Amino acid sequence: MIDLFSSIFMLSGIIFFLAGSIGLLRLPDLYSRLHALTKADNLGLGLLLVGLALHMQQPLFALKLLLIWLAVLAAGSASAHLIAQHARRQEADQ
Amino acid sequence: MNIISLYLVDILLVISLLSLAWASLTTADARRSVILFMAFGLVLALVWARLLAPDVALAEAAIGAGLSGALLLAAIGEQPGSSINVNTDHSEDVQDSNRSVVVTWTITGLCAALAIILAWTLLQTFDNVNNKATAQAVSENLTDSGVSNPVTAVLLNFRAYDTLLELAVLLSAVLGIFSLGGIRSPYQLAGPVFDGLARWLVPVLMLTAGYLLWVGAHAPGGAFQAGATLAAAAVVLRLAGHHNIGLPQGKSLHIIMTIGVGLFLLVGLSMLALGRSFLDYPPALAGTLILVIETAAMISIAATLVLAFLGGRPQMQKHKPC
Amino acid sequence: MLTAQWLYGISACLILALGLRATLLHTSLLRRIIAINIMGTGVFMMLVIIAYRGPDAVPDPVPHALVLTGIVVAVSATALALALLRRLNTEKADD
Amino acid sequence: MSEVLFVCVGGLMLSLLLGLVRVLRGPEAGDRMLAIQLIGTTGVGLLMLLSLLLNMSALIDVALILALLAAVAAAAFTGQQREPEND
Repeated sequence: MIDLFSSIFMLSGIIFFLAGSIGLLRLPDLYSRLHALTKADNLGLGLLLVGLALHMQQPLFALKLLLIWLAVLAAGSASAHLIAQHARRQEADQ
Repeated sequence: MNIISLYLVDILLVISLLSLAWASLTTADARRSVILFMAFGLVLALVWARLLAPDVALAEAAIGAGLSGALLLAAIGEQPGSSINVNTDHSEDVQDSNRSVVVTWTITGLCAALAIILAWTLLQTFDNVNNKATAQAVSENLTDSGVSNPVTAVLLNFRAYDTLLELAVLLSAVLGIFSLGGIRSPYQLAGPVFDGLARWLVPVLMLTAGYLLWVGAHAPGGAFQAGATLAAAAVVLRLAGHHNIGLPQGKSLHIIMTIGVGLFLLVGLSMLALGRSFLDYPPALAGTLILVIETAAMISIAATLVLAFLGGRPQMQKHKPC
Repeated sequence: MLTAQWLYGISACLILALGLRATLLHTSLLRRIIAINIMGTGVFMMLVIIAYRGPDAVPDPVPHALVLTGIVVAVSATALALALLRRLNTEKADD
Repeated sequence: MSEVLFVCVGGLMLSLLLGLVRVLRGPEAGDRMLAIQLIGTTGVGLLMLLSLLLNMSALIDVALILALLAAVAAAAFTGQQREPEND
């Protein structure tokens, strides 16, 4: 039962990951790519980690996974904002 | 099933690594080369993890994917003519601009020959069965080393000379940097988003450094990884436009620069005074001594990396930090 | 011989050779510093793959310790080289 | 169960490869940096899976460092130096 749930979580996480990557590759400009990427891969990682956490024997490891996800989430959104800001500044300079 | 998925990982990692190395080395633009080098470092950390070298992977993730990139980007920001538009500065970077085709191809040929000879020698090494002696020696003596992580045991006990001299190398690098010029100009004060990022990232990096230092005794981690992570915290503060990034001034700065080598040497010499040989710790005390030395080493390594990012000796503060 | 050994071993040699070629061919000093870093990576990779014994075996810790030392020395050498480069640029600008 | 892990590893490697194409193609520095963020996140996921497959819990720590330092890299990329004051 746990195996089934964890598999569903992990596989749907991978689908989000791939959606984000394909968006990064196919969308026409930086801002729309950013849009696709930040949502998809953070959610994808979250789902993947939930799936993996169901397998962890020690609760400490599961806690660590949660911590890492929070770090990726906060860092990812801030980085994306900074990169967009940087791109805007470059455009303004030209 | 595991083996097949590992083959897939291996092949794709190698393709990524080689194409990033090639792109970073051959692109015309210097800034682009640095960004590709950062991606290279990131993939490299995955390669070390795949090759069962988590200690190395930790160091690569901290240094290769983060700090080296920050150092190189800071250097790019200062290149002459780069302040207006970084992308127009192609003329200096085109690699073959004033070299003849003959020279280029001779060098390429020689490098290819070197690669073939090296690969041939390396593949011979793998077939040699007698190269397990060092691994055996480590695992036999591990219980006397004071730690249970074999890499830490090698670094701080069995081959402590190496680490002592490495800390000396770091110190001389800082002294060299001090003698070459002043500190880089500071960064613009961060906007609200960057400020918010720094507010949580800096304490988390510092906590992680402490964790890595502690865990290094029995699991991957240790002074190098912890020092690099601690340095990253200070680098973030600097990038966010702060003047006060936690480095002390004057005498105290000299102390934290030298404490790694100094304490290491002191411990080594006191072993000599106790009638043992240099850096030969008594097994009962080894764990404590290693932790003390590692803490000092972490502080010195972090100070070295931060000073390298600053690019020189920090000036005395004229006004109080706000 | 394990598949991983020749795969990573040959890549290590290739990375080293590519780095060396770029070190010799580039005229920009900054690019040479990056190239030397990539070259060093090839050496590290050789050491790590020599330590590797297969997916289920414990690798040799001694080369790992050497690589760890090497990474830290490489970054400090890079920092020193960048400081030299910076001084060189200011000297040029003053002329 | 190992089949699912295998599929996940394959999916993440594919995602990494797509990010790699964007890093190599650019065209702007921002695009490359964005792709580096993707490679970082994918790397975090991959390290988790490898820690299960290779039975090495230490790779979780590597993933943590990778996640934190990706933010440092983005900060270093966007940080702007002030003009020198007395030059």
